[in-house]
Amino acid sequence: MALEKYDFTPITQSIHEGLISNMSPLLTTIVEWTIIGVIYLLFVAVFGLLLVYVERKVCAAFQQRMGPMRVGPWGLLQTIADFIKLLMKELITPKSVDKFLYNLAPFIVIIVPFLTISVIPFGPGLQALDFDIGIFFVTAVSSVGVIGVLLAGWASNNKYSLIGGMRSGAQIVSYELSVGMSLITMVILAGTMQVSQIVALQRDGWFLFKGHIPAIIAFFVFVIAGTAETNRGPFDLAEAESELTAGFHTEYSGIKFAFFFLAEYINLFIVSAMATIVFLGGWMPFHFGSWEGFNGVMDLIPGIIWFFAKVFGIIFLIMWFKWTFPRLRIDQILTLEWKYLLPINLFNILLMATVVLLGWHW
Amino acid sequence: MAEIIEKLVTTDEIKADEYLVNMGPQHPSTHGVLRLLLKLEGEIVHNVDPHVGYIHSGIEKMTEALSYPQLIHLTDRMDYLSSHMNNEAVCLCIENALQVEVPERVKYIRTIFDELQRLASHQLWWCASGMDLGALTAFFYGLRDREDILDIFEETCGARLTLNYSVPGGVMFDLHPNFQRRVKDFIKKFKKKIPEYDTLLTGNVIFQERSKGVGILSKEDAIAFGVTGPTGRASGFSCDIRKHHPYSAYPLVNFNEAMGSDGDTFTRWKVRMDEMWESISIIEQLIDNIPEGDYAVKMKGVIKLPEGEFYQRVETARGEFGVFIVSDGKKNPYRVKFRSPGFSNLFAINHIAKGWKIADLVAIMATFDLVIPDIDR
Amino acid sequence: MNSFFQYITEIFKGVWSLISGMRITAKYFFTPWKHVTQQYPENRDKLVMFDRFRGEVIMPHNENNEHKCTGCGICELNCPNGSIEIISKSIVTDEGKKKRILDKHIYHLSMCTFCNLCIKSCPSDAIIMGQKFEHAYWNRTSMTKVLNMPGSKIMEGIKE
Amino acid sequence: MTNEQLIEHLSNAYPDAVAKIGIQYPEIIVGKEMLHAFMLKLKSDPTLAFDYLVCEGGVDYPTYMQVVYHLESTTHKHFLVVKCNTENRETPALDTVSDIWPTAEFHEREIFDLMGIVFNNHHDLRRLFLDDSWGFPLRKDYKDDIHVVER
Repeated sequence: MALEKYDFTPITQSIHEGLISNMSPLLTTIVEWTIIGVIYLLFVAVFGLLLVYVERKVCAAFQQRMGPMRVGPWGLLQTIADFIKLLMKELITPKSVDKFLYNLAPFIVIIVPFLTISVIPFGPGLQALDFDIGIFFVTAVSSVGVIGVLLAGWASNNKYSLIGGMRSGAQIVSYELSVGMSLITMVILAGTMQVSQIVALQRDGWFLFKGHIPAIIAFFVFVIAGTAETNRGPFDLAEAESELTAGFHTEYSGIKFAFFFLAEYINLFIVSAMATIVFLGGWMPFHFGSWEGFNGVMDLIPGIIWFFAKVFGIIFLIMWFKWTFPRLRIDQILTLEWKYLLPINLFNILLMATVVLLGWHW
Repeated sequence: MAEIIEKLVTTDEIKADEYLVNMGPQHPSTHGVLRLLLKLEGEIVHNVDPHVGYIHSGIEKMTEALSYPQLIHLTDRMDYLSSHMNNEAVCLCIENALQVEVPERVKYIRTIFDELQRLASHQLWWCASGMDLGALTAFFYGLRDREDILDIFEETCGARLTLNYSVPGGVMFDLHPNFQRRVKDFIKKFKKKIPEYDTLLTGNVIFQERSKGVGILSKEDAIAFGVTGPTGRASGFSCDIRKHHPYSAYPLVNFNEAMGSDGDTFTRWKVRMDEMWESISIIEQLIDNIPEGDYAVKMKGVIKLPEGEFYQRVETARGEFGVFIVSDGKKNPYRVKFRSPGFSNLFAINHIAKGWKIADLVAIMATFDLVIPDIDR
Repeated sequence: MNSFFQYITEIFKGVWSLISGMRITAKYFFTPWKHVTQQYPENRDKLVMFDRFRGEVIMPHNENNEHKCTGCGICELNCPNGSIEIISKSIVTDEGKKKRILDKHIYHLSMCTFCNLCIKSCPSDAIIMGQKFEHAYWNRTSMTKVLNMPGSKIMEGIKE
Repeated sequence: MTNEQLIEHLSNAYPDAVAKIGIQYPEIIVGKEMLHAFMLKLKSDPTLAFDYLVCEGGVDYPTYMQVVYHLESTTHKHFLVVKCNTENRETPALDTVSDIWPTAEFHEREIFDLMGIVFNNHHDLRRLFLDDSWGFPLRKDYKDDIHVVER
């Protein structure tokens, strides 16, 4: 099978064996954790900056602008320059904030993507944690972030921040439901919650096509709810710049602000990655029925490229939403969830269960 | 600030669930340095107290020391998005007082400029209120198309924003030879853009949810608060000065007064969108028929108005703009009072924003189309 | 049942309006060569202002370092902001007559509102609007300019 | 009603007031005692029905101050200029019309702010633009050595 060509398992395996032959198992584990931690740290930093750049360029293209053009060729170094600027900025702590919570909030917000990213398979053999409850873990952990947002809103001692934090709380608590339910729909189809197995099951066809109607409905619900959960437009009520200036992170500056900023983009990546894994076959190449030649060409492309191509596709879709639509109002956001998405979801689960029971899927 | 809060606490008393929020003077959606002291309960607005005067420039006082041609350029700086209408108001007032009949050509030029200015203003309104509602891309589309109008202005009168194009007795320069061609090109292009604007926002389900039925201003309230312009017309208050008290070339053209009846945010939006079509139709009627002739009548070197009081009303992009000149026969006016549309419109906000959410207040403000120097003067 | 259909059509109508909006933005996204922004300092060579553009007040001189200003002070009177000051001096001409001519035409760029009244009122068309618009200076004193060049004379044949 | 009929109607109803046809619009000067009742009548009388207060502005004359009201009727489309003089320039005071036309509330606050005319019974007469320590800049005797340069 051509897929095995790009399997990273032998590399990771050999590193593991090389380490364990030289030191005790405990030390090996610690060293491996450290390596993985450093890799993820670098990945989050670099990918976050890259996404900021991509977002700027994409939004510029939507608006018939050029976007950053000054720093580096086509402004490629712009985000790095911005990051350096943010690093050097003074960390302003306003008077009469709740100091402990104020400083804690950005860390909670930035920890969440690190937790979630661990279960994401970037390619064959490129997965740090492979739980049998991977999907459940993602839904559980990703809702911790809202605590950080709420803390930031509360501890800033600013009314705009407080309103932003509360809006975010109401919004994320509601949309967790839709995210979870659309994932459950797909879990019914897959029959497992282990992320690697879900990907493996899509070798001969992505779940979006396998599960046809209910899967497509679930996909759309997931993308909408995922956009809402990452606090991006048109659901960016928590920061709603024309209403609340900057919402929950109004009072943050320097690197603490950068944490919120980075977390937003990494969350965007995670939502897109989850959509990719569950609906679009993760790192699996696109196969079309029995066209052997076509499938063979597709197999030549490494899994990791497939994965990132799909992720960027969904990221582009979410950015497209943001740069087209006006913002909703808080009660309309909740109406959309409770009156439209939730009933559709419940109905969809039923539909999917029927489809799976009767074997109407491919 | 502390005193104001103290005063509010003692006079208006804040209930246990309420709190005060300063929206502005530096706030993205107040479009300038306007400060709204909001009394909120959760997200619900209970009271809006506008605090203005952050950019009060004392134009009315300054005019008392200037001669009549000189004071015109100050009116550019009031409602800078309808600067030509403001110029024209003062010029018409002076011409009426002196009983000067301006050439037909001037009337046509002024009317075309008025309508171009109105289009430019409504475009900026469209994009800025799109941004207020969170549709950031709309902002750039509006500004992109507005550039074409500003280029037309710049070619003919040398300035893009503060035109100072009308002078007593005519206009400052003759039309640029390219003017007609450019205007026609622009109209042709812009006619394709308005449907795009409509698709992007007016027809959008999120936008409609945000605006329909929000912030209703009844006709009676619109009249009582003196809310004019598209904002007032959306409430069914027929207040178009161009129609009721025509000036310049408006008696010669056919156009409908864009009217609404619901008085909600969506109607205010729709009325302005309709008004863009009306402006286009007015320009189309005039642009090919500009009569030849002088672009200004010769005025005396020093213009002195006869003793008395003169009032002139014009329709700017925001509503009724009035100039009230008290003259004592000298070369400087004794007193000039500007009745600016933004001033009257602003204070109706408290009346209609009560009970709505902050997000709705932003939408209401967006469709009121406030320009702060117009309020502060 | 009717309300159920309404609910469904509502959803589809809403989604359609969203999609048609997205089509507009996509149209511009996929035509990136139609960018409207310009790279300002780079396009300086190609940047042409309109000929009536009001950049600053200048006093054109001919090749013999002569200008048309008689120093009459009408522009000073007409300026609403006091941005023009005329300093004149009296000289004795060759025929032995006393004559007032322009010594310094001082222009405060920082006070100018570009209203064009001085140019319109000038009886000898001595001052015009220049095309320069890059008026950023490190020092406020650089914004006070003397418009007539040092050693310049009034052109022959300009009426007083 | 035409301007002539309007003037006739008003001068019959209010012989104290000075009504005439001005350069542009019919004008009427009313005494400050009858101002509020007169304005209420203008608004409520169905034949007059002046329901739209277009403009309200103050003028500082050497011996008195004047407030000028520009009124229009949206039903009958007639226009009227009402003027009311204060007794003196030192303690100028008039009755408010903000209970008749809500828009007057803010016009009167502006006039109070810039000219120092006090409006009796105005429920919220705060300064609008300037802070409390400022003088009244639109008065003719206003002196500001810092901000105003006289040439």
